[in-house]
Amino acid sequence: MNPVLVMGPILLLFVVLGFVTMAILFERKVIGWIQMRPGPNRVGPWGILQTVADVLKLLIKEDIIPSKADKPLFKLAPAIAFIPAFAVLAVIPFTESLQFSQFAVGILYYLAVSSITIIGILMGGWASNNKYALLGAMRSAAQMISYEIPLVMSVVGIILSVGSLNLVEIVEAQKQVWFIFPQFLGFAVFFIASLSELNRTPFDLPEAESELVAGYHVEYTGFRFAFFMLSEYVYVFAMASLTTVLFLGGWNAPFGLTMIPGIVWFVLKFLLIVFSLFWIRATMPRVRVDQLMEFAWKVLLPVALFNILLTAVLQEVPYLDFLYRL
Amino acid sequence: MEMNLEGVTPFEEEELKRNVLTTNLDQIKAWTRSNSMWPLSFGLACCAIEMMSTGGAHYDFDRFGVIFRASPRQADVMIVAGTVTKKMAPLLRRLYDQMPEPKWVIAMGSCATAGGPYVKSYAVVKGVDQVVPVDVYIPGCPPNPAALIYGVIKLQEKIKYEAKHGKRVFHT
Amino acid sequence: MLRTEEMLLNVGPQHPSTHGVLRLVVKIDGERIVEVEPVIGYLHRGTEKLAEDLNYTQIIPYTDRMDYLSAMTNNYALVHAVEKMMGLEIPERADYLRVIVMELNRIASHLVWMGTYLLDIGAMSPFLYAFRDREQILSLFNELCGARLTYNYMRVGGVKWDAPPGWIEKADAFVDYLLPQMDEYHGLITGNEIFVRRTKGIGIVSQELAIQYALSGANLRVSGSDWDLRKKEPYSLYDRFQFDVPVGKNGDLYDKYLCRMQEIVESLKIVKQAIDQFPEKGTIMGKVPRVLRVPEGEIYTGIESPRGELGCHIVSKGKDKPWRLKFRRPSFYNLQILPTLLVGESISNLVAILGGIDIVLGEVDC
Amino acid sequence: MKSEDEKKEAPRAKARPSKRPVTKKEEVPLEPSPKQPVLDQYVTLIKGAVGEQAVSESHINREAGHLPTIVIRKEDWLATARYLKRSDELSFDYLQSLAGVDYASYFEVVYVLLSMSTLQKVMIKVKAEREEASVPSVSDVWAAANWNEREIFDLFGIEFTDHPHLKRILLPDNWVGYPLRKDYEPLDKEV
Repeated sequence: MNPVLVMGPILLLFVVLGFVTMAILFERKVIGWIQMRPGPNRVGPWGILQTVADVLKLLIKEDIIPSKADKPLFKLAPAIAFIPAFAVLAVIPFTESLQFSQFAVGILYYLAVSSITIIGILMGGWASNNKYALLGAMRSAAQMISYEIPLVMSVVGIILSVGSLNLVEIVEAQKQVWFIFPQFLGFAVFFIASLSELNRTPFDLPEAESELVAGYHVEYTGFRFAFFMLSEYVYVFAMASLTTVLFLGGWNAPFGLTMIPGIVWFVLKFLLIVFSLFWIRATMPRVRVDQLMEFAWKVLLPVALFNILLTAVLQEVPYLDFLYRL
Repeated sequence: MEMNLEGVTPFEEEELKRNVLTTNLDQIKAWTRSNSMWPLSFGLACCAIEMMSTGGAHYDFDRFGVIFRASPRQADVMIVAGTVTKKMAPLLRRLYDQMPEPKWVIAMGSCATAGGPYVKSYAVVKGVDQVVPVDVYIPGCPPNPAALIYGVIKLQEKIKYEAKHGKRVFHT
Repeated sequence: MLRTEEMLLNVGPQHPSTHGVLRLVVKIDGERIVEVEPVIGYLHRGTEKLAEDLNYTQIIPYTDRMDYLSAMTNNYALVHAVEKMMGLEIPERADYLRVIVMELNRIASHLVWMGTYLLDIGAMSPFLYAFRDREQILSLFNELCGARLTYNYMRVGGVKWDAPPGWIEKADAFVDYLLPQMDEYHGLITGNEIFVRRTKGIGIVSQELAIQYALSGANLRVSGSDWDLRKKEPYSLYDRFQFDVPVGKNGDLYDKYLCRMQEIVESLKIVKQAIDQFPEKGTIMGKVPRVLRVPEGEIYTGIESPRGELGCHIVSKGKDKPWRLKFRRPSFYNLQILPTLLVGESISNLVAILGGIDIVLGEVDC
Repeated sequence: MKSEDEKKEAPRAKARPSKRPVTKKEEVPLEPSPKQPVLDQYVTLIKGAVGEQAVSESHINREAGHLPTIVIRKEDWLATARYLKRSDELSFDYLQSLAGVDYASYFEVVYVLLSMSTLQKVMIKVKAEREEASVPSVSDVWAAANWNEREIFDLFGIEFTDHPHLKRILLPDNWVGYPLRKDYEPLDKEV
């Protein structure tokens, strides 16, 4: 077993954990900036150690397991919610050299593994034997399943034009033009569905503070709650990097500025997506459950299917086919 | 953490000196606990409005790492803001018991401290310390948001002081 | 058919969006509400019993703490009832100060409502903007009467503190600042597609139902009747100002939001006119006997508080302490209609409808 | 009609505490209030609709802006209430306020009714004796009365017969005693 194979994932784990602490702080700072208030700035220099303090405090907190809770499930739920969030990163190519696996079915793997989290959330909601948690779990199950389909459909347009499921080939295909332009409909549906996958506003119904107190993690304290928060932000990392890879052309430099290395471009695009996620959270109100379902099935799905049809048709049109047959 | 240093044999003295690191560990624990205080949003009366405006843009509680959590399971400190009536007292006690262990209570306003203007009323518990052990009392009716922030900072100092000296600050 | 059981959910006294300690025992079938039974009294402090052995000036601080979002209108309700019973004359300057201060308090109360209502629907930022503007009103009050929330400002026969020099100009500057600010709020919220879908056509109150439940304030005006005590039974100086009363057409939550935002604009107009007509000189306290002996008798007067008609019913036996003092609290009446509004709604609508009624628990439980 | 009101006017004046005989003299030439004919019209209408004995007393409340006040007998208060609401020239459909008062020797429940169409106001009083006081509930006439009656029951102990859900509303259910009564002894005297 050569060391790279072993050290790589561990290094990635620390990069992701580092990102998560900075992301939580970055989110509170961005929301604070939008709401005209400074955000955490007392703990470390400019508040950098704030999330470290938060996570450390959660780790040394008393770990309460409700007596009537279903103990094995209660303990298992955070793990099942977190593991797929991290397993999904195996398939994301950061640059030509920096990638972990050349999966032929990259996207399919990503979408399949990411839907295991629903089981974790359902277990968490059911096991904590709390009415609010149960409601939150039911809502999140319905929401994630019904947004999985538009998420997958919106990506089919890209697969059609690239002809392969491998993420590395998809990025290679975006040398001249990124997929965000020809596949703009697909990008819109993908972005909205990814918002709902991450349970973020305006679709943050499972843990709607104002309605369900704290949604499915009502009964979780200490490090178990930290696990749920961790998995939420690792998903932000994973979803933002997937969006960058699929629609913003991974490490390809825009307008041919190739002297700056690919990783810098990847990080810039990645941060742009992360910022827009936080920005939407600070401004949008929450959608009601039935509106959420209706929106998924009656709006997103048809648009995604139309996008596939459009891509298939435009591939045949002589002038436009260089855009759609990469 | 009660460390009475009288009945310590010289051999244990050596022992204590070597694990100086543990005392800093306490200080690190105290540093984390005091810098990320998640209060349970427990607004009862007029003090709750002042607590909300402390969370607002002008006074911004978020600078101190204070996020209002709705569920008692994830809260460390309970800010009792308002008049505690006899009908509310058992519920307040149950919420206090649901909070995980290193927990503190801030009695905000004179109603929570000792009944305030309603001390003669038949339906009010005169002071929340008859129901839960209180760490910091904030006078005022309602206390200015700056007073609330001062109270939270006082609690932070109390946590750090307790960690550094091992002696518990006066606490019935 | 699959046998489904109803679940009893306690939207407990400690809940982020019950605006205080209100407990709703909700019987739900899935997400649909079957039946709601509000349990109140968690903040009942027995003010009316305390008032029976306090003289009138001592009761005024207790009225601040009843509806702590608009303490000025509470002070005025009590003071107005006593003055009407004793037939006192209020000096011009005091009356103008009272109107300015009451209308500013109405604006502050509506801003708090708008902030927390948007928070219930899920948008975090408008709450911060509303509290930023409200801070300016609070600093005005802080300068005038030394307190941010519980002012204890009005006395029987006048007001306690005169406006410090420069205070009127500051109030004027605030009015000029807030008027264009309202367009920013409309830009931020009114056009928001999700907000409109969450509030339009939900929690509809018909005019007949509103009168049947004796609702008052924006809850009544939203269903079509223009009942505003400042117009229908003008008290203080309200007959000298031109302002109109926003009336809603179809009584849903969106109309309640628009009505209250328009009420802020109307209050700004009143404050503007009151500042223009503000008398330069004049005492702030009428001729009032040292010991207030209210003549024997009974009186009920209602005034327009931000939540509705706030009435004060005094029974006096000629002594300086009231024999019986009862407050007609608008939130108590407005909350009564909640169970009928919520049947068949979902949990998210429960939060929106409860927020739309705009209740303050200190006033409900008195 | 006139003399009957004079007789009524006189006893009320005498009820005033005699320690201020001086003021009583100038008060006699009290000019009749503008609302006197309105009060008479209400009294005759109620007597016609419900019965001669329904109205036990009626006067003008001068301090409250000449508010016509009528005291109705407890037994036929429910019929009067229905009449007040449903008759078209009276149509008092808005229950503005409902208050309980403890006069040490008897209880009194005071209703302030308002008509949205004619903008007229009237104050109705219903007396109830001290021990096991009971007043017919009007919660099916005005829905607003439901909680108010529960509050009066909670704080005064006045039973409201056939009220749909008469239970304590403000105080905890296991509370003993009715706090707003004049002779109420709190369990913990300023503990």
